[in-house]
Amino acid sequence: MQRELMNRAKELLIDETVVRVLGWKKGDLGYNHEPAYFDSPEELEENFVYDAFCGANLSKYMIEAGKQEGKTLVFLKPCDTYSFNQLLKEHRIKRENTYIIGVGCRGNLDIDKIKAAGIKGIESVDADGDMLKVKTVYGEKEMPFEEALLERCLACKGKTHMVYDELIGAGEKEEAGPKGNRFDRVSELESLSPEERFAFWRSELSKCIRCNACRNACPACSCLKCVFDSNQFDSNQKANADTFEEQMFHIIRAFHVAGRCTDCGECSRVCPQGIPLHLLNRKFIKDINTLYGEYQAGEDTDSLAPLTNYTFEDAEPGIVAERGRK
Amino acid sequence: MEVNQVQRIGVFVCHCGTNIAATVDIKRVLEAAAKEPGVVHAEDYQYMCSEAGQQKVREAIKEKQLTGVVVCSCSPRMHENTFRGAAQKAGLNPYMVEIANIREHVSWIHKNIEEGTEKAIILTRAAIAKVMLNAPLQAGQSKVVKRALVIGGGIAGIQTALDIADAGYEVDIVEKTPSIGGRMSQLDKTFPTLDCSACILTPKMVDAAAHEKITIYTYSEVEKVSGFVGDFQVDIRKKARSVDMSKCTGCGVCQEKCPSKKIPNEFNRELDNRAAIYTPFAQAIPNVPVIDRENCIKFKTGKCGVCSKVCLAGAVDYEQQDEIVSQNYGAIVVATGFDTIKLDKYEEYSYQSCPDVITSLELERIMNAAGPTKGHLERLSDGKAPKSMVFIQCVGSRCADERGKSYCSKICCMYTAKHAMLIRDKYPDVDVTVFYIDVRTPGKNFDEFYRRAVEEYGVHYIKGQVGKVAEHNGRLLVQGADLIDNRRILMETDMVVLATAIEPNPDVRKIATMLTASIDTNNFLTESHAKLRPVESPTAGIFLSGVCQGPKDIPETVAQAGAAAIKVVGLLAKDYLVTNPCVAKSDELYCNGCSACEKVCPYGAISYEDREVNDHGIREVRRVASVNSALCQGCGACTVACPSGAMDLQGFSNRQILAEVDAICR
Amino acid sequence: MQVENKKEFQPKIVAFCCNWCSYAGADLAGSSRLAYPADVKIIRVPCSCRVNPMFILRAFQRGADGVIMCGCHPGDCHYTTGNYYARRRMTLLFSMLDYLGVEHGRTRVEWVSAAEGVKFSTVMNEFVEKIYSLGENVRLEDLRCKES
Amino acid sequence: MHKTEKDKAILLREMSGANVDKCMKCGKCSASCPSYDEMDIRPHQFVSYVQNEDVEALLESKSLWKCLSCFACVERCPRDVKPAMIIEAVRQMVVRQRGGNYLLPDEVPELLDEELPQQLLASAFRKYSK
Amino acid sequence: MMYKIDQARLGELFAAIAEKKDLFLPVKKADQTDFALWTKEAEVDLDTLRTVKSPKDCFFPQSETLYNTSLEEGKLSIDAAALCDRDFVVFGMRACDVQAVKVLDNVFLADPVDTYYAARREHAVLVAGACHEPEETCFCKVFGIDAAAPAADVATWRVGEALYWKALTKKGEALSEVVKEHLTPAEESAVEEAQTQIRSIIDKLPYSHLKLDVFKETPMMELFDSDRWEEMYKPCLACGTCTFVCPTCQCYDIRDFKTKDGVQRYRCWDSCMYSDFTMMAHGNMRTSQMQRFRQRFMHKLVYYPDNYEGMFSCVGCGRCVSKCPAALNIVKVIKTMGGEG
Repeated sequence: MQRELMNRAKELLIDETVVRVLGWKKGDLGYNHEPAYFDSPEELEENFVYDAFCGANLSKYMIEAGKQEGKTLVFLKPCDTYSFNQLLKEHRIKRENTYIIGVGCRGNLDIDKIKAAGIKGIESVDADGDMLKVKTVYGEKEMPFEEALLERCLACKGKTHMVYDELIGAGEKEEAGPKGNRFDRVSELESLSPEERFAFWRSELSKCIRCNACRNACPACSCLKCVFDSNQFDSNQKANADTFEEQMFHIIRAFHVAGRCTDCGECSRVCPQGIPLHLLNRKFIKDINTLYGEYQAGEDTDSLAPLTNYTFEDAEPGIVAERGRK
Repeated sequence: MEVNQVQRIGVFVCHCGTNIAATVDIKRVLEAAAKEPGVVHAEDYQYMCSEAGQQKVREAIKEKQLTGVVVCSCSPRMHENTFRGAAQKAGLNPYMVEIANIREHVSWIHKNIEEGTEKAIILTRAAIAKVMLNAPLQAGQSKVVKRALVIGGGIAGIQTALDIADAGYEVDIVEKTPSIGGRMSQLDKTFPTLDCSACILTPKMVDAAAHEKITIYTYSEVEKVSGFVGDFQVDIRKKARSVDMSKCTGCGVCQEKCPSKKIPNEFNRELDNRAAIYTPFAQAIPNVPVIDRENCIKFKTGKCGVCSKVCLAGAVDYEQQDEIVSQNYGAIVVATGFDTIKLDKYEEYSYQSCPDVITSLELERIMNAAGPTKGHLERLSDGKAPKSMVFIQCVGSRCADERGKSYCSKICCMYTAKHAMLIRDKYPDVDVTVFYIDVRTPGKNFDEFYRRAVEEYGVHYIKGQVGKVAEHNGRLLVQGADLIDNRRILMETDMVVLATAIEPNPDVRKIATMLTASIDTNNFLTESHAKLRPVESPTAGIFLSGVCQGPKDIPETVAQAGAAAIKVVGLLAKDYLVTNPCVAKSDELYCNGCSACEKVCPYGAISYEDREVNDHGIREVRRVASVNSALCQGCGACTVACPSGAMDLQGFSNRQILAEVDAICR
Repeated sequence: MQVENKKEFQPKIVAFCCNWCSYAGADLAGSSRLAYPADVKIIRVPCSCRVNPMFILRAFQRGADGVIMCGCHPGDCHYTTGNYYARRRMTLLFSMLDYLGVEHGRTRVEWVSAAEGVKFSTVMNEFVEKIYSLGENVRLEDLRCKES
Repeated sequence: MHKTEKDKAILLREMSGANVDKCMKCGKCSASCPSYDEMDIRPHQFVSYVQNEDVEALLESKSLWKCLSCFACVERCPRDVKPAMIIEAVRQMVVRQRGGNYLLPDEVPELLDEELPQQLLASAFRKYSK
Repeated sequence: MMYKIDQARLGELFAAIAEKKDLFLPVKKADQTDFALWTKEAEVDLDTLRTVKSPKDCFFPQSETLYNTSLEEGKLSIDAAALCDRDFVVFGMRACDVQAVKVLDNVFLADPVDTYYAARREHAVLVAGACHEPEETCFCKVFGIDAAAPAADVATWRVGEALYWKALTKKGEALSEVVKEHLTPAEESAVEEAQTQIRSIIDKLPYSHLKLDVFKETPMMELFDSDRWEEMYKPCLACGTCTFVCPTCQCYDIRDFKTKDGVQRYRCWDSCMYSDFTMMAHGNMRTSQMQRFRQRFMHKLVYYPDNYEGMFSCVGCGRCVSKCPAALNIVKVIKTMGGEG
């Protein structure tokens, strides 16, 4: 598919439909591909890559790309299109400056899972089959593709693109339902005692180094100036000085993206400390679904988000305590 | 811009006689306040709100050059304005005053002096912390356009328009149908005095049409509303009448000659037919017909053109187009009135299947000399005069299910008494029976009126809702139960009249959305306060007249119409409106353009525009929010919807509230 | 730190009250002399929809042991819709705090009208009692704000 | 165990699932009832009897066995009170008190008749069996 | 003098150290390993090659209080934070981390001396372990660091069942003395085979042969003005991951926090990736992410060597290589700027 994508991108550059291409550039370790702009067919030929290590969601880059002259071609995986739609809805990007090629996806790989399986000193990874074939300085290793999937791919939203100009390697309405129930882990945590939940989150969140990777990678966190970088709420903090701040940061961040988060999983993917941040967002999604009706952010560009909407019969906040009693 | 200066705060502690002083140690509060950074003056007084107390505040402001004032006293709901006024008199911006509520929230509920004093000190500190961050606010001004719009040309709209116009202001009436007059023009007589409806309404219609300050747009609808109190911009669509208003003489020949005469006549509740070119009724204003293009042969087939040929004035104009009138208004009155509910879900009353089962409004038309039967009471099935009639009350009113309405329609008891009385008067041989649940007659001379129907006119009132009406041997069989005698009633009758529930005009939803005025679950427009602001919508500059706000009879409607008018006049009499300065404000440097604020604003006060901003040297065009301070009421919903904190509320800013939180948790 | 004779637990409770209903309800409780513990301190906001989750977390950071928000009854909001938004926001926020293991009893929302002085006082009494039973807030606090 | 009238009234409310307090005494149920004339206690009165906790009188009423369960009253009640459900509940209470089945399944074949609508049998089962 | 201890008995060694000094070492918590204070319950993890954060925290914590002020009765009092006065041991550092401490020393111990840092350094004993299984992201060799022979106060090797222990400095010897009873003397040659093995693997690693000459040979302004920065920075998300996991990043910010009744002044790590880095009252001279991105790498590869006799302030630990959310890193920068790989 990589070749097909590259050729189509070249065509679109040559016929001047677009002036630049936003895609992924081959990394030097076989798995560390980076988001990149390509201005010429030559650059594409040299560096363009598309494989299971192209996890980065390119939607957010379109905020900056959209400000430039001319159209940008962007490759979006099915789940990236939700983020793109959400950004469109919030007027953060311009559709008319974008040419979207929806690309097929068989799931993205988590290099940390590969390393956690004891595969070290990686020289190259062959991810074409059901088994990963990894060349390392310690010899050749193998592991099943499935077992190295990113957390977000384990609860895949499906393979259908929500927005695109054309599709390559993907069908119009592809079904590839979630492999697991994405709320299982949330339910599990909910069923713990408050003490256990507190202990779990304390141990997870205490790892936070406030590097802001989660925020900066998050397509929903598109504020020009985050409240944690400004003093609008006396909230400007650069680093953790107290455990409270880790909680504060993550609660408010999750709250600010509640109803807007598409569950793209970038936060957990990029966290250098492996904090399962998606479990915070999914908690909000689960609550919203059960209390206010199923809602998938990014599915459309015109519905009212749950927090800018209401019904007369909404649940009372006391429901939290009632649920707790059960 | 105000130069940021060091705040000089004065604290004034009120004893309120012994109301506060009995359970709060005033001296300790004073001492504690005086130690707070920024406080340069602290004093107490028996009654701070008295003239002498206010004098102390004014003097201290001048002598100590205070930049902020904290008054520790009763609830701000009581005297905040008093002390703001005092500050203003002394040259201090009134919004530099904060109140610490140490009476209602402290001395009156805490009996322990230790506890009370401690809490009073904390609340005082919180108020000091807040006032330190207060900024002088200037109440803004916005121009008032001296013209009002009335939506709906029924009795409510006409009366409102007349009252506003009589006060000297321009008023436009927009009426959807070809004539003003509304529901009242369809009525025969009115309770409780039995005057002829047309006799009392027509003069008002004529007055309105003749009034130099009133412009009437009939066959027109409001298309678009923007702007805000004092200056609404409204687009009115004048639908093509196909008849030139300036040429038509109202002779009526066109209507007589029109070959397409089989169109259900809306004015007569579709009990008879009208022509494709028509005026709804004889006294219509304007007395100019319209062509119903959907049913006109000329418009349907291109052939015909009879009306044009017979019109001596040459007024018929098939080429006429809809016209958009754009006008600015200072105030808008909604007077969209009501209709009766559909009865398709009440099969048991056989309304759909038996022509002799009619609604009360249909009876009005039947009784009316200009109605489908020329005023003769007769059965619509066979034209025979009835010998017996049954009235059924509360059809669709006071209903708990989705078939009807939960509310009491309010007018039915009285008009039914009126109908019964009129029938018994004109046709003494007709037996009249009324099935009722309760007879509700609150109103001047109302119960007397109902009693006359029973005592003088011999109308039978039976307590008990009717269970079923069915056709039976060419008559109607009414099955009921007399709840008082506990006896079954099975009676044959000739006509059944249903007191059908009324509901707001269905168009009101669309209009309310345009006006950002709220409506309740029954589609009645919500008033700003059920008791104290009954003719104002919560949306500033929008007023309510007539049944659009809730069921009303004519006297009530006229009274409310006058009330709405005086509120409008009160608004239009001002050249400028002073706006509440405690409104939201967006910082363009922090704004992301996401529209979250816009979506939660109940007043449509937030709009977005592409504007060039200078973000510390980076100049770029960004989509940013701006708040119309004339529309904003200062609820703060937007401030929380805004993730970046760009939106803040003046007078209750994020920092101010956080400072209070900090002070309380110290 | 001084090792004074350790004081009894004295909770700090912040109550956000909307200006039109709940603050007036609190005033009515006052004028009706309906007592509730002095631990409750009221902050006046124009509407419950003005209450930002930031304020609530800030209160806990600064050592509050409980936070309660009061507004007009749904349907009675002075600004028509404010409390509907507030209701969703607080439901989700409280649910999140509960999820993080913060005792749900420390947060509460009550709708109190201007006529419900009795309700205001009853609610506050109940809430304070609840906070006493939960004890000091240690799961959401900033140690820097406790030092003295 | 002896139940007080009050207990029985509460039980009736529960069993019937009808909210008698919604009744506005319009009498449309009685007006709609085909068996009205044969009843000693009329459909609309059932509501008041429950409200007044006079359950004993209801249990003895012959109206119970005159009600056809046609549900016209339920259909037409403007307040969604469901009078037929109350009557049904009283009937159930009587049947339970008597502790026996008036109609046993093996008696059914005997009763079968070409002319008999199935619905009647089903209805009879509901009325006369536990 | 080479000693050894059975790896199974390391717990006793740690307990013995902890009795006298604070002991920091890699501890696994919620699946991630970072340096933390040793306790009996701690899950010590010496197998993980590289902790997420470097041991930099032990000398230069992510945030530390400088002083507290309080206002009472209108009077201001200032209460300065105490300097570190307790000896501590950092066990399980890697050769690159040890080199990183030297990078920090150059900055913080130069005049004017950073007293907070100096106090910690004075009380610290560094115990490093050789890297027996280096990974593809490692490139310490490029900076002349020998992962097989870490230059700490004490160097250790894990060979077979034993941990070999060799003091290299006086501080190291003093520590050996403290734990003497747990150590048994061993042959110097016991670790030689392991060292050879390590060096041969490192030689095979993809980044081990980067050449940095271009940064020494090209004029500074030419590097600064290079067009390549504009190409490279674009994927950067402007998060601070690279700077916060970096063992040598030393920029900090000083901030005030409003406490109960005063102000706590503290310093915390800053990141040149953040938009408010070097924000001053008048504004910021770096207005674009490109400028901030360039700053980071120019500092590591050009400015720092320029100030400190050619010493780079990158030690090749590879943390940024593995943690950057956009898969950017210093190696890509080196290669793009002309460093051979």
